[in-house]
Order: sequence, then structure tokens, then C-alpha cells
Amino acid sequence: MLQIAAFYILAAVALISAIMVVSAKNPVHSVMFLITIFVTTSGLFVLAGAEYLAMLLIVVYVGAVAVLFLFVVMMLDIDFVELKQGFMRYAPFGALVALVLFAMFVLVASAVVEAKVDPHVLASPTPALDVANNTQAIGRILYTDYILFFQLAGMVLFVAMIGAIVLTLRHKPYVKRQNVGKQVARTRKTGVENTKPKIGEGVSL
Amino acid sequence: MSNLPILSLITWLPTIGAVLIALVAGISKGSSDKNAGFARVTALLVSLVTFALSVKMVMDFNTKETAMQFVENVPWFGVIHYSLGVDGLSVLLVLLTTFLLPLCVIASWKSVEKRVVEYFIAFLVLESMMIGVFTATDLVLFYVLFEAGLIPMYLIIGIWGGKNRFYAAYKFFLYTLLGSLFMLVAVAYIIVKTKTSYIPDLQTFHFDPAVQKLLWLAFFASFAVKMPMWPVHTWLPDAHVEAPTAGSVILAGVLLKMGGYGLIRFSLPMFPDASLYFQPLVYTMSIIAIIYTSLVAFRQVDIKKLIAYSSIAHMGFVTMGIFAFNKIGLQGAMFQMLSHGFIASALFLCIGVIYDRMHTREIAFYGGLVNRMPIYAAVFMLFTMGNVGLPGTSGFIGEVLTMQGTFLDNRIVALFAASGVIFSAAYMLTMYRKTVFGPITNPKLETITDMNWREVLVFLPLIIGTLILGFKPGLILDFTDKSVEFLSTQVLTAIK
Amino acid sequence: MNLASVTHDLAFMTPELVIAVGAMLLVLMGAFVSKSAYRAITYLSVVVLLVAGFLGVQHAPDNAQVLFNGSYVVDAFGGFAKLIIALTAACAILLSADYLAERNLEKPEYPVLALLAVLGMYVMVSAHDLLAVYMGVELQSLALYVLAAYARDDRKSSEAGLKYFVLGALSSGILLYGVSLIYGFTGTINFGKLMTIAKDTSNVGLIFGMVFVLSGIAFKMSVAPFHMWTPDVYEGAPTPSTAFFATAPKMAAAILLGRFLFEAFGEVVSQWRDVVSIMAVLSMFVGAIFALQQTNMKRLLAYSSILNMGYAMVAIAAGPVYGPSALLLFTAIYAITSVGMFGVLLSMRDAKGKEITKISGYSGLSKQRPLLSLALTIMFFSITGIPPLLGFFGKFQIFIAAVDGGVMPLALILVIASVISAFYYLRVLKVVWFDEPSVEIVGGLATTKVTVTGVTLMIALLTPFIGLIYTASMAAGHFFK
Amino acid sequence: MNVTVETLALIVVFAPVIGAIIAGLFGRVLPAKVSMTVTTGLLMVAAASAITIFIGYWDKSLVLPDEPIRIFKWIDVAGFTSTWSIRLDAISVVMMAVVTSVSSMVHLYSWGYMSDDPFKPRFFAYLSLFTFAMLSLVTAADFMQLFFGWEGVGLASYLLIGFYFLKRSANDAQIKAFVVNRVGDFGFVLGIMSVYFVFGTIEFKDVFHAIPHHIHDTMGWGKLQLPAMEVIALLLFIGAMGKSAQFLLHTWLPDAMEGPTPVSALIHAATMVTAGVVLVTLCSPIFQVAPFASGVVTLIGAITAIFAATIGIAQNDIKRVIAYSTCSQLGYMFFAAGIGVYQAAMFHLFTHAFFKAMLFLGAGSVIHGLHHEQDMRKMGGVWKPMKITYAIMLIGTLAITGVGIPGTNFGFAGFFSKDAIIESAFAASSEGLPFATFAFWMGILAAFLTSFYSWRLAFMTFTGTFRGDAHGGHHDDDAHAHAVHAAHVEGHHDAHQEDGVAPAHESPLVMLVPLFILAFGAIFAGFIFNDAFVGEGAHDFWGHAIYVSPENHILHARHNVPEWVKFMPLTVTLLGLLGAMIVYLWNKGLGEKIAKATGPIHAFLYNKWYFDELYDAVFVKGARALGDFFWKVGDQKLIDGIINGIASDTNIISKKSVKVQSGYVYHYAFIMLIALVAFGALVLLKKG
Amino acid sequence: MMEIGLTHYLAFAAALFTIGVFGIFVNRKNIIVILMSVEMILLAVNVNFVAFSVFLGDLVGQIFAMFVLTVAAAEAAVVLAILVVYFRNRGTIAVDDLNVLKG
Repeated sequence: MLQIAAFYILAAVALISAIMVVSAKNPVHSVMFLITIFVTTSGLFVLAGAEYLAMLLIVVYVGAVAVLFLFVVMMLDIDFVELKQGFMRYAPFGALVALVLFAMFVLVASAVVEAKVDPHVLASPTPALDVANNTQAIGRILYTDYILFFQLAGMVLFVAMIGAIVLTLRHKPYVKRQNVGKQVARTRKTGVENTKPKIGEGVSL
Repeated sequence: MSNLPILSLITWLPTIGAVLIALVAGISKGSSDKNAGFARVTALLVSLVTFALSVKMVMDFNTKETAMQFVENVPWFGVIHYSLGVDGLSVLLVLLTTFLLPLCVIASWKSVEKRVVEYFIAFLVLESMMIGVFTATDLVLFYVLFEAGLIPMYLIIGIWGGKNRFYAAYKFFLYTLLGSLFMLVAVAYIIVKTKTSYIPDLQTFHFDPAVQKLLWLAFFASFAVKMPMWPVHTWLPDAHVEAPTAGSVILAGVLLKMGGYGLIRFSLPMFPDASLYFQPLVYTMSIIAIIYTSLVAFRQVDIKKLIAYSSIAHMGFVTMGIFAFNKIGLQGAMFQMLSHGFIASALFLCIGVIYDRMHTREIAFYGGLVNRMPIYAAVFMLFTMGNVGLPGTSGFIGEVLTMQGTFLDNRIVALFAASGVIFSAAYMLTMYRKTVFGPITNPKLETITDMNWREVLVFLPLIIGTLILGFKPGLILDFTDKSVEFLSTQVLTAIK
Repeated sequence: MNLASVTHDLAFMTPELVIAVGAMLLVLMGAFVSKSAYRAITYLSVVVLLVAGFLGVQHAPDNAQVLFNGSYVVDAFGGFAKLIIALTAACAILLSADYLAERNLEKPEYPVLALLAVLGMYVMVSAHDLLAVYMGVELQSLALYVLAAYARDDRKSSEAGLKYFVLGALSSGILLYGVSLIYGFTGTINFGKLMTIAKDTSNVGLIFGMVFVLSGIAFKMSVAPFHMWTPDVYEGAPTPSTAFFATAPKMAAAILLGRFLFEAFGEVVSQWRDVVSIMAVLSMFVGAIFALQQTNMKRLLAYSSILNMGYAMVAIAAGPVYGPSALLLFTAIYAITSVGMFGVLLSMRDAKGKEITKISGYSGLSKQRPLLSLALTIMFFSITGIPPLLGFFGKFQIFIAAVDGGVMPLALILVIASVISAFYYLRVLKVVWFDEPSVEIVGGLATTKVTVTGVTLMIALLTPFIGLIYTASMAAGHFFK
Repeated sequence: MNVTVETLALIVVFAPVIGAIIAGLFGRVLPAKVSMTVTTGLLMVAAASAITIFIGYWDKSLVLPDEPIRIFKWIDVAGFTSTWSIRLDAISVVMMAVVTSVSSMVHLYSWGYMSDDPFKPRFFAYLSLFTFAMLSLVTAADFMQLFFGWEGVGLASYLLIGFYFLKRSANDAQIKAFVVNRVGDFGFVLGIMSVYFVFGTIEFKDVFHAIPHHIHDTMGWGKLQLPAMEVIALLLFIGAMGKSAQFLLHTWLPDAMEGPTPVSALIHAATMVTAGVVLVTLCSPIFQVAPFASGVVTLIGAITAIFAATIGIAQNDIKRVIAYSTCSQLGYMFFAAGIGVYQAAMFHLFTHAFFKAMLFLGAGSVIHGLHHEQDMRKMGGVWKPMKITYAIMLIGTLAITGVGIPGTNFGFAGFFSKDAIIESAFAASSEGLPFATFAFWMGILAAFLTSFYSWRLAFMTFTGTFRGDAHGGHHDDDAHAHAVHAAHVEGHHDAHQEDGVAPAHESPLVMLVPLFILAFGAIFAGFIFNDAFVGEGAHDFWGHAIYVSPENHILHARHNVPEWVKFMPLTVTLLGLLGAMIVYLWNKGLGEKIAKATGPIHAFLYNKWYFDELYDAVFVKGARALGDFFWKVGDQKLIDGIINGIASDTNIISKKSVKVQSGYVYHYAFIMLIALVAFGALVLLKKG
Repeated sequence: MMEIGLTHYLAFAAALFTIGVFGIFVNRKNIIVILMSVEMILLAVNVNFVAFSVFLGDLVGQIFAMFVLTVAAAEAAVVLAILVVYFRNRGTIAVDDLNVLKG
């Protein structure tokens, strides 16, 4: 019973927050509501018994992604724009399409009851709780059966890293940076130069 | 010598010549005049050698044989082979092509001034494609070359054409492309069904009659556009008007023949039932072509357009003869194609002669040319009469045989077609009168000069050809005889 | 799964390893060697790709090898695609060198990102379960997003990147949703298992999920109606990036879609043929019709891309028996031609070195740069499908497949689309050959010349030897009986 | 003599063409005299050979070979075979003699007539070419070769009518001649095809032999089946109508007078226009089994005879009068053929060739003498300076009007042949042949009119006082000679200017000699050959060449017609003479008065029954309008309109639909989503 | 049915997904909200995966979800970098201004 109540409360909060994300005027608020969704969904995961993912959700999404969003929102210093006319014009039709989509999803989801899955098909059946808990079970297969994807995930992050750097890193020409090598390599010869400028000519630096 | 792949040689020699010109012109950054001279001479030599080779091939050709001769066969990809061969239906069309090309080169000697190198490259490449169409004995190879000719022709019309050349080039290209693509679908179907693309094998394959109809239509779409038949003919006048003289010669002399050749080579033997089924359609279109375009030709103010429309009418006789399904009709169609290759080419060259001098093709501009150009007037008269179908010229034999062939099959159609003899006389002679006879009224014509030796040289073989074929049609008919007989019996047995 | 089997499996993945390791080494090289190393890195990445492409073919076993618990498959089908992907990607990278250098964008990250994208594509073409599909697609896409926005001081470039991302992420979401449904309704994400399940049970969730996945991949392939990003991104992205987008990723996505539909749902063709056919028709329509209005060469080529992917969809609609080889042959030829066309595009520079993207800027090209215009002409005729150029054979094979696979109506629509598209290709050629020059065109740089020449010669001269490619594609396309 | 008839025949046929080739190809480089000598000489040789054959055949000293002389194979496709041959039979022998002798005379005459022309070699080449074509026509052994000659003479006629190429009217006339002839050819070609269709061959001999097997054949299309023989005969007759300028297809002949006068004499009087008669005669085996078609021939022939004669009386152009006369005489020949007396038709053809050629050449002499004046209203009193010509013309007039004494063998050539026809017509009408009675009465009426207009011509031209102006006489009608002539005229002729006497001069000897020779023919041809052609010797003479069905005895029956019938032609001829004398000799100006009094009728006749106007309105304008319609509406509006319309519609669709690509991310996303929903719905619905 | 079943989770995910999608195409304010919508979509997918995984008794779903999570994080990094670049160029991140490229 508690389970049921928890589910409905969490789900409701998550969905309301979702709507708020979309409709909030202030993007900062949107981010906050987004965090709410993550947290509540995390709760739902726990409810379902996927505690490792629940944890991961908090860590990755709330800890990294949402903060990143917040950071960018703050950095870009965006005006809070009002909802434009267009919204109201397209919203009804958009809502209709969304509703149809939702209805189809639900229709399909309801068919899941009839779907019978042959247990032999399963690639990585969940081990019994006494053998390994959720985290352990995932750990066992993640680095063995799914090693390829683990590596690929690394490559994805690698791309993200390079991408983010290449897009945002700027070598500003006027900023003086310390160049250790250059400093160490400096000798007397290169350090001092004697010139004898004639009158009125000056020295070029 | 018998191992010499003579057909490949004839087919690809022009391309090799084109590559040679391209390389030399590309390497030498020298004066463009020098390159132009080199291009002209090379093009002439190459086309002459090709002609000589094809003459040799024709000499060696065995007219008693129905099978393909000089066969070459190399696997290409999948079931498709690079296979060449000629029989009575194609051997003379090859000769016609190689015969016309040197004339085109000479005719373009001075009249093409810009981008000379490219011009001759385009022409030689085009020659290869055209010869290839007639020598290919593989359906896909045929298609490839059939359509490949579009590229050089598009450029020839587009670059060296007249004022409205873009429209004409587009129209030419898109019309023909649409037609050919339908054919390509059919080709694909045939290959899928038969697992072969060797034409002689395909001709013995029997398709389901219902399927035949669709395939026939697809092939017909392509050939009808190429012929061109009414109502898909409107690209031709535009293309002719805009094309340079030699382009028109090739267009009328060879390219149009591809359609007729295709009908004879593919539509009839491969889809005999459908051919029979669609016979009324073809008849109708042919008759409309003959009468309608003749009447339209009657009203033209541009000489080239007039001749272009007249070409359509003459091709109407070809289609009609082909679909008479008897030997006389088919022989007539073959003859008409070759004869039209001579006469129409010559007429376009005639127009080229005065166009080079005056740069206009308005009939109204001219008048009284005979006063200044008696030789020209005589030559022009000969081909005018050839086009009218006067006995003694080759034009007559084709017309009368196609009509006779049709008459045996269908009296009414022949009746309508025969009216074409009246119309063609009316519009050709009126045009001739307006341009050649009468006093010179346009002061610009006062100083026009008669044909020079180079131009006479171009016409001489055409004159001889037209007359000799008019008196000895057997020269052609003997070549086509066996193949046509084979074809007509094959078709007739298939229908029955 | 033990270490031994991992080693065994990895042996088949040499090409992927070469790329991954190569990319990482080149990043290091870029970080520690001076800026002048950019060119060296570019050329090295080309070498890496060529090696990977060669190995991709070399290591393609006669019988398909399924690796990593069925997640990954190495076979001739993929091997063929990998070769073409590597080749065209190498060309695209080569094309970028001078262009980026001229605009002060010569950072070693560019070739590295391209390499990583190619790695993603390799995963895509070899994917044998949906997780591999997702990871491959994401690896590729992420790199491409960055490449689109690569000219970071260019407003259009960043807009392109952003648009590409937003829509790409949406499509990823769609794809993922589909994957989750498939997974939930069958309990597996493996293609092999899916095939047996799909054959036996016809499950709403499964088919629904399949359509979602199909739509997600269609987006990557820029098939209508999921094509909307294509013209905008093509136009906005730096031209070398566009060249890259238009070639290898298209091939990879097409092959992926083919594999997904043929291998996982090959037994239930009727379930997806309608959708694929509609997509094909829409793509052909959009590619042919929308392109008529374009004045920008890059946008034109974008629509051309959509059109050609529509043709590829016809090959897919032909079904698993007849489609694969046609798909391979067609997309391969398309990719090669496409990279050549972009080579020409990158050669179009005015006296100040500014690139010319307007079609009107091409006027009189033939007078100024006859060879370049000849190359462009050959490529355009090839992509129109005019024999004897290479493009014809791809199209011809699609016709064959369409007839064999019983989707004749699509072939007829293809005919009409071809004619309409011929119109706009000819329009460009008209400008090139028939118009008078308006601006001085100085032509290309060394790397573009190499690429353009190579591709042109290939298109023009490969015809007598088409049998080689044809046989290869036929052999590679026979992975499914 | 060792020379065989074959050799002679070869000489006859090919001598002219050699001349034509030499003069045609080298005329520009050789001196004009060389071309003229060569062509004329060769024709003389041909004429001599032809006459040798003719005389030999006539006096039976020479046997004609049964088989045609085969020269080379022309067309040979599946039994559609035509071999170039020289067929030797009565018809061809007669025709060869007529053609070569008239032609050689005309060649000779042209030395004088064309002396001022700068293009003499061309003229002679054309003449010889024509002769060759005509000979190949009359000696053809099959329909195709016949058609070759048929078209060949058409070509030569075309070239010669337009010989004065600077003259617009000549150019129009040549086209008219060719095109109208083509209308006839349209029928002829179809006729040949029908022959092949029915008989499977186009060789005369084989066809005629096979006729008994095919009498009841039918041909046609679908349900519409007609008797084959009738169809063939009618179609061939259409061809004959065109060439022989019969009613409905006659309009070209008067216009053809634009050509130089020798041409009119040769082509448009003596030879080419008779080709139709030759054709019908040659095909007598077919016509004899095609009664309906023969009836049509009779009808058309009779109508032509009277129709052309009525027009003839109202014309003022001297050549046109003779042209209509020709037309009318051809009508006689046709109705003779129609009622089955082919012999009489051929006879009239034969005699007509002489006197009509002579009339034309005489008229040419007058025209030449008057510096190319052709309007009779501007002539008069020409007899004084041109006495020889006057005499010749009188002989011609007597010959054409058929003066002779019935019941005896005295008369001019026309007397024998024309009376034979008219009597046959009467005999045929009593046999009940269709239209024979009509033909008879029309023949009588036409004879009256012939006499009237012939004498009118003679009186208007030669008697009275000169009505033309001294200098204005020569006019632009001879365009070549125009410039050349100017000096000529000024230099020579002002001298003999007298009041009321034409400023003319007698023609040179080279023009008169042919006239004498022809006059001889005009006087004696009928007398000499009457027996052989239509008399008791006819059967032997014609042999197999003319087939007459066993029931047909008209040729004999004509001897038994009532006396009044025999005298009728002479009577009306004399009446005509009387009428002409009243109007043109004794009452000067009566002609104009009558013309005024009968206003509309005269206008109707003068304007040739308005046929030109009618044809122009219907066919020429019709073709133009139709051509314009097809071109501007069919091609440009409809076909190109549809195509350009598709192109522009595509463009419009493109313009509209490209707006979808709005650049807004949310639009793109939305479209993706709609597509997704649609695809989802599709599969869901399919699942049910 | 008082038990919380698979369908509940699926319905929740579907709703979340729909809202995310709705957020993308009705949003006219700024691009960041669109990006957040994308994150919501991915979260919805993850809910699906986890739910299926748990109810099937199969770990693949959770593994998948984990990778989705990882990729989502990487994507976020990249896209925010692009967004920053874009903002530097344009000075705005309004969705309506993102339409220089069109046609």
C-alpha cells in the first residue's frame, strides 16, 4: 500500500514538475523543476528495485548535468522572455498530437500484458538477491559482457571532451600566460640586447 | 585478322581519338589555335579511319547469315556481358554513322569557332556511343550507350547552339531521359526474369502477354521519344533549331534512327503479342505524325524547323512500316531510316551552308539564292526532291515500301499515309521556292558566295549515296534481307 | 565472458582498434606538438583511415563472425561498407585541410573528431544488437554535432550545430524509446534473437518499437520526413564538415538501417515495407521538388542527398534478399560521387580565397576552369544516373532490386524523381557551361585537386571494371538468405 | 541491217539521258552550243531509231520481242519486284515515236526560241531529261518503273515550268503543277499498292494474265469491302486524272503555260499530259473488267472535254487557249478509253501530238516574233510579217477542228481520230454503256466550241490590225530574257513599224523547220495511220497491247452509225467556224459586246469556273489554317503547354512546399513527430 | 489492480516522454528549455528500460539505461558548449532567432 502511494505521489510530482519545466518563465526555475524530476524518478527506481541506477541518476543528472545547465543559464544571463503568441497558436494542435502520441503509447503499453517473454531469450537474467544485489549484478556483467560498450562509452565521453574543449577554449592573444619552458630556456644572450639608436629613431621592441 | 575485334575497334576508336585530343590539348598550354587545328585534323583522321574500318567490316559481312557476326563477348558484371555483334539490321546503321561523322567534322571545320577542342571531343565521344548502340548485343550495354549519347548531345546543343539553346537542351535531355528511364525499369525486369541480357537469347524468350504489354510500353516510351513520334515530338524542332549544323546532322542522321532500330531490335521480337496489340496505337500515332507534322511543317518560318518537322513525318513512315509486321514494311522501314539519314543530313548541311554565311534561318530572309549560288541551288534541289520522295532518289524507296507493307496489313492506314506524299511536296517546294527562286530582294544577299570546294566535298558523297540508293536499293536491301526475313517470320510465328 | 574470448573477439576488430588508438595518439600528438603539426595529423588520420578501411576488408571473414555475445558482427557486408566509409571519410578529411588552414581553424581536433565519428560508423555498420546501434549512432552523432559547429565564430555554423543537436537528440530519444519497447516486449535486443521472435509472434509493441527505431535511424540517414535538419545543417556547417556529413555517415546509416531491418526483421518484411516505402517516396519527392528552389550549392546538395537516400530506401524496401547488394552498391557509389562533388564545391574560391556557394557564382566556370567544370559535369551526370558513368550502375541495381523485391511502383516513382532531379542538376551545368563568367574563380587547393581528380577518374573510368565492385557488392550483399 | 530492235530501243531510251547528263553536269563549263548540239543530236538519233522501230512494226517488217528487255533489277522485296526494262509493244512503239519525234522537233525549235536565254544548257538538259523520263514511262514493264517515269516527267515539268525562276508566277505555277500531280499520284500509288495486294506482283504481264482469277476479289478495310478491280481501276484513274489534267485536277495545266513555249508544246500538249491516257490504255485489261470505273472515266472525260472548251472560248492568253484546248482534247481521249475504244484514244493521242505541238510552236513563233507578248487582245494583223507561221497555224486549226470529208479518206489528222471517238461514243450509247450518250453529246458540243475558239484564236491573232503598243509588247513575263532582250529589241525592231501591222518578224529557219515537219504530221498522220490504228488493221496492229473484252465491238460498230452522226462533227465544226467569223472577222468588237452582255457567264468562264479560287479557299487556305492550328494550338499550346505546364506546376509546388523548410526547429520537430504518430498509427491499424 | 505493475511505469514514462516532446515543439522561449526537454525524454526512456528490466528479470535494460545516462551526460556537455558558442555569436538563445538557415 505504501508502495502504491509512493509511486503515485512520486509520479505525480515528477509529471507536474515536467510540465513546469516546459512552462516556467524563468529558466532557472526550469532547471530546478528538472532536478525535482530527477529526484522523484530516482525514487521510482528505488521503488522498482533498481537502486544502483537510482543512485547513478542522482549523481550524474543532478550532480553533473543539472548543475551544468544551471551554470550555463546563469552564465548566459538570459532575459526572461514572455510566452509568445505562437505558443497559443500552435499549442492546441500540438497538444492534440501529443495526446494522440500518448494514447498510442498507452495502447501499446497495455499490450505488454499479453506479451509473453521466453526466459531463455534473456541475455543477462537478474541473479537472485541472495547471489548478488543489484549493484553487484550490474558490476559483474558491465566489465565482462558489456566491455565493448563500456569502451565505447569511453570514446563517447572522449568525443564530448574534445568537442567541448575545441568549441569553447580560446587562446586570447592579449592574455599573458606563463610559459615555463620559455622562462627556463632564457639565457643572458637572449635576455639582453644592446643597441645604439641614432637620435630620433628609437628602438623597436 | 579474323581475331581482330573489329567492332570494338570501330566503336571505341573515336573515343580514343577524343582522349588523345583531350590529352594533347590539356598538356600543351600553347595557343588555342594550334590546339584547335590539332583537334580538327585528329577528329577528321580518326573519323575517316573509323569509316574505313567500318567499310571493311561491311565488306566482310556475310549477307546470307541471320546470326550476329563479328561477335565479341566478355563478361562485364553480373549476367551482363560486354558483347558486340552486327547483323543485317545494324551493320548498315553503323556504316551510316561512321559515314556521316567525317562529313560533320568537315562541315564544322570553320563554322565552329569557340571551344573547338571540346567540340570535337564531344563529337567523337558521341560517335562512339552511337556506333555502340548499333553494335551492342547486350541489352544493358545497349541501354548504357543509348543513354550515354545524351551527355555529349546535351553539351553540343547547349554550348554550340543558338540563342534559345538552354531551353532546347533541357527539353531534349529531360524528354529523352524520362523515356529511357521507363525503359530501364523494363530492362531491369527483363534481366530479373530471364537472367540474361544477351539480345539474341532474349528474342527467343517468351514473356507472358500481359507482362509484354507493360514492357512494350516501357520500351516504347523510350523509342517513341527518340524517334520522335507524335505527341512526344516537340523536343525535336527545338533541338534542331538550336543545335549547330553538325549537331543537327547527327540528330537527324543517326540519333533518330536509334528509336526505330530499338523498335525493330527489341519491341518486335521480344514482345510480339504486345506489338500486335498496340499496332493500332502505333498506326494512329504514325499517321498523325505524317499528316499533322506535315501540315505544321507547311507553316514554319524557320528552315530548320521545317526540316525537323519533316523528319518527324518521315519517321512516321518508319514506325508504320515496322508495325506492318511484314517483310516489305520492315525492309521499307530499314531503308527509310538509312535513306533519311542521307537526305535529312544533307538538308541540314544545306541549311548550314547558308547559315554560315548569313547567320539566320528565317525563310523570309532569303530568296533568289539561285542567282548567286547556282551549284547550291542544284544540290539543294536534289535533296529537296529526295525529301519529297521522288523516284530515283533513296527517299522514294523507303516511302513506297513502308506504305506497301502497311497497305498489305491495313488499307486505311496506308491511305492516310499516302496523303503524306502530297503534303511533303507542298511544304518542301514552297520552302525551296521562297529561299532559292525569284529575284534577290534582300540586299544582304547580293554578295553571298556559292559553295566552296570544302562544302562540295561534303555533299558529294551524300549526293552519290542518295542517287545510287535511289536506283540500286538492293545495296541496302540485300544486307537487311536475311535479318528482316528472320525477324518477320519470327514475329509472325509468335503472333500466330 | 572471459579474457580469452575477449581477445578472440578483439582480433576481428582490428580496424576499429586502429581508429580508436590512432585517434587517441593523434590527440596526444596535437596536444604536445606545435600548431604546425596540424597538417601532419591530418595526413596521418588519412593514413589511419586507409589502413582501417583496408583492414576492414581484409578482416571481413567469409562467414559472418558474431562477437561480444552477439552484439557485434563482422562480415563482408560491413567490410564493404567500412572500406567505402573509410575511403570517403579520408577524402573528406583531406578536403578539409586547406580549407580550415585558410580560415585559421586548423586545429588537430578536427581530424580526430572525424576519426572518432568514423569509429562510430564502424560500430553502426557492424552493430548486431540495439545497444551497439545506440552507441555507434551516438558516437558518430556527437562528433558530427561538434564538426557542424566547428567554425565557432561563424553564426551559421553554430546555428547548424545547435539545430543538428536538438533534432538529433529528439531522434535519439525516439530511437531509444523504440529500443525500450522492443526490449520490453521481447526481452532481447539482439538482432539474431529478434528475428526468430519476430517471425513467430507478431507483437504490437515489437512492431511499434521497430517503427520508432526505424524513424530514429532514418533521421541519421536524412530520409524524409526526418530530413528537415539536412539542408540547414549542410548550409551552415563549414563546407568540409558538410562534405563529411554527406558521405560516410549517410552510408553508415543506410547500412545500419539495412542491417536492422534485414537481420532483425527480415522475416517480416510486410511489417515495415509500407513505412519504408512511404519514406522512400517522401524523400524522393522532397529531394526532387524542394531542390528546385535552391540557390545555394550546399543546400542543393543537401536535397540531392535526401533524394539519393530516398533511392537507397527503395533498395531497402526491396527486402532482405535483393536489397542488400543494391543498397551497398548504390550507397557506395553515391558516397564516392558525393565526396567528389564537395571537392568541387571546396575548389570554388574567388580571388580573395572566399568560398563560392551560390550557384550563380558558378557562371562561366567552364571558361575559367575547364577541367574543374568537366569534373563537376561528370559527377553531376553520374549522380543523375546517366550511363556510362558510375552512378548509373547504382541506380540500375536499385531497379533490379525493386523489380526482384516486388516494389515496382517505387521504381516508377524513382524514374519521375530522377527526371525532376536531372532538371536541377542540369540547371547547375547550364550555369557552368553556358553562362558568361561573373566573378573570377581561382579554383582549388592541392588537396581538393587530388580528391576531385581521383573521384572523377573513378567515376569516369571505372565503368569497364564495374564488374569488380559489382561482384564484391553481390558477394557482400548475400549475408541473408 | 544488223541492228536489232533491242539495240534500237536502248538507243531510244538512253540517248536522251546521256544528253541530259552531259548538258546538266557540264553545261556550265562547256559552251552553250556544245550542250545544245549534243542534246539535240542525241535526240535526233533517238527519234530516228524510234521511227525506225515504229515504221518497222507498222509495216510488219520487224517483230517485237515478247519479253521486255531487262536492264537491271531495281526493287526486289518479297515479290514486290521491279526491274528496269524496256517493254516493246504497240503502245510503247507508238509512244516512243511520238515522244522522240516531237521532242527532237522541240529541241530544234528551241535553238531559235531560246536563243536569247542565258541558261540554254540547263534548258536543253531539262528537255532531254524529260524525254528520258517519258520514254521510261511508256516503256515500263511494271507499275513501279511506270511510276518512276511518271514522277520523272513530273519533275521535268516542274523544272521547266519554273525555268524562268525570277518570275513569281512561274514559281507558283511549278509548285502547283507538282502538287496537283501529287494528288493524282496519291491515287496512283494506292492503285499500285492495291495491284500488289491483289495480284502479289506489279509486273504488267503477270498482273494482266492473272486478272481472270481475281475478277471477283474484294478488298477494303474491315466490313467495308469493295470489288478489287473497280478499286484498282479507279485509283489508277485518279493518277491519270492528275497527269492528264482532267476535270477537278486540271487547274495546274493552264498555269503551266508559265514555262517557255517549247515546253508547253512538248510536255503540256504532246507527251506528258497524255501519260494518263497511256496508263488507262495500258491497263485496259483492268478497266475492261471494271465497268463502273470505266463509266467514271467516260464521265470525267466528257465533262473535261466540254468544261475546258467552255473556258477556252473566254481566254485571251494565246497559250492558255491552246492549253484549255489540250485539256479538252484529253477529255476526248479519256471518254474514248472509258467506253472501251482505247485504239481511238491512242489514235487521237497520236494525231493530237502533232497538231497540238504544232499549234503551240506556232503560237510560240508568234510570241517570239512579238517579243513575248501573249495577250491576243494586243495582237492582230500578224499574218503580214509572219506569213509562214500564219499558214502553219491555219493547218493546225484545221487539224484540231477535224476538217475532213466524212465517208472518205480525206481530211486532216484530227478529222480521223476525233470522228472515230465521236462515232464510237454514239455506238457505245446504243450499246448502253454508262455515260456514253452524255459523252457523245458533249463531244459534239465540244467540237463546236473547239472550232469556235480555235478560229477565234486564229482571227484575233493574225487578221485585222495590230492592237498592241509598239514597245510595250514584250514584258516581264520572260524574266531571264528581260535584261538581255532590252538591247535586242531596241536595236532591231523599231525599223519595221507600220500602222496596223504588228511590229513582228518571221521566225528563223531553225524554228520553222520543225513546224513544217509537224505540219506534215498534222495533215497526213490521220490519213496514213487511220487503218492501222482504228480501222481494219487495228486488231493486228495493237495486238496484245490493248485488251478489249470479247463483248466489246464498239470499234466495229462505229462504222454502222447513222449517217447524221458521221456528219455531225463536221457540221458543228463549220458552225463554229461561222460563229467565229461572225464575231471576230466581220463584226469587230462583237466579242466584247457579247462578253459584256453575258456578264456573269463570261466572268464565270473567264475565271475558269472559279476552280482556282475554290481550291485556294478550301485546300490551300484550309491546309494553312490546319497547319497553324496544329502548330500553334496542338504543338505549342497543348503539347508544349502540358509539358511546360507540368514544369511550371512542379515549380509552383516546389515554391509552396519549400516553405515547410521554415528554419524553425520546432517546426521540424513537429513534423518529425507527426510523421512518427502517422507511422505508429499505420502499423497499429494494420495490426488491427 | 492495487499492485504497481509494469504498465504504471510505462504510462508514467509515456507521459514524461510526451511532455518532453511537447516541450520541444511548443517552446518559444529559449533553447535551454528545449535541451531540458530532451533530458526529460531520455529520462522517460530510462524509466522504460528500468521498468522492463525489473519486470523481465533481466539486467540488460539497466545496463542500457546506464549507457543512456552516460551518453546523455556527454551530450549535455557538448550541446552546452555549442550553446555557449552560439550565444557568443548571436547574443541570444531565443528559439525564434534560430532561423537564419532555411528554405
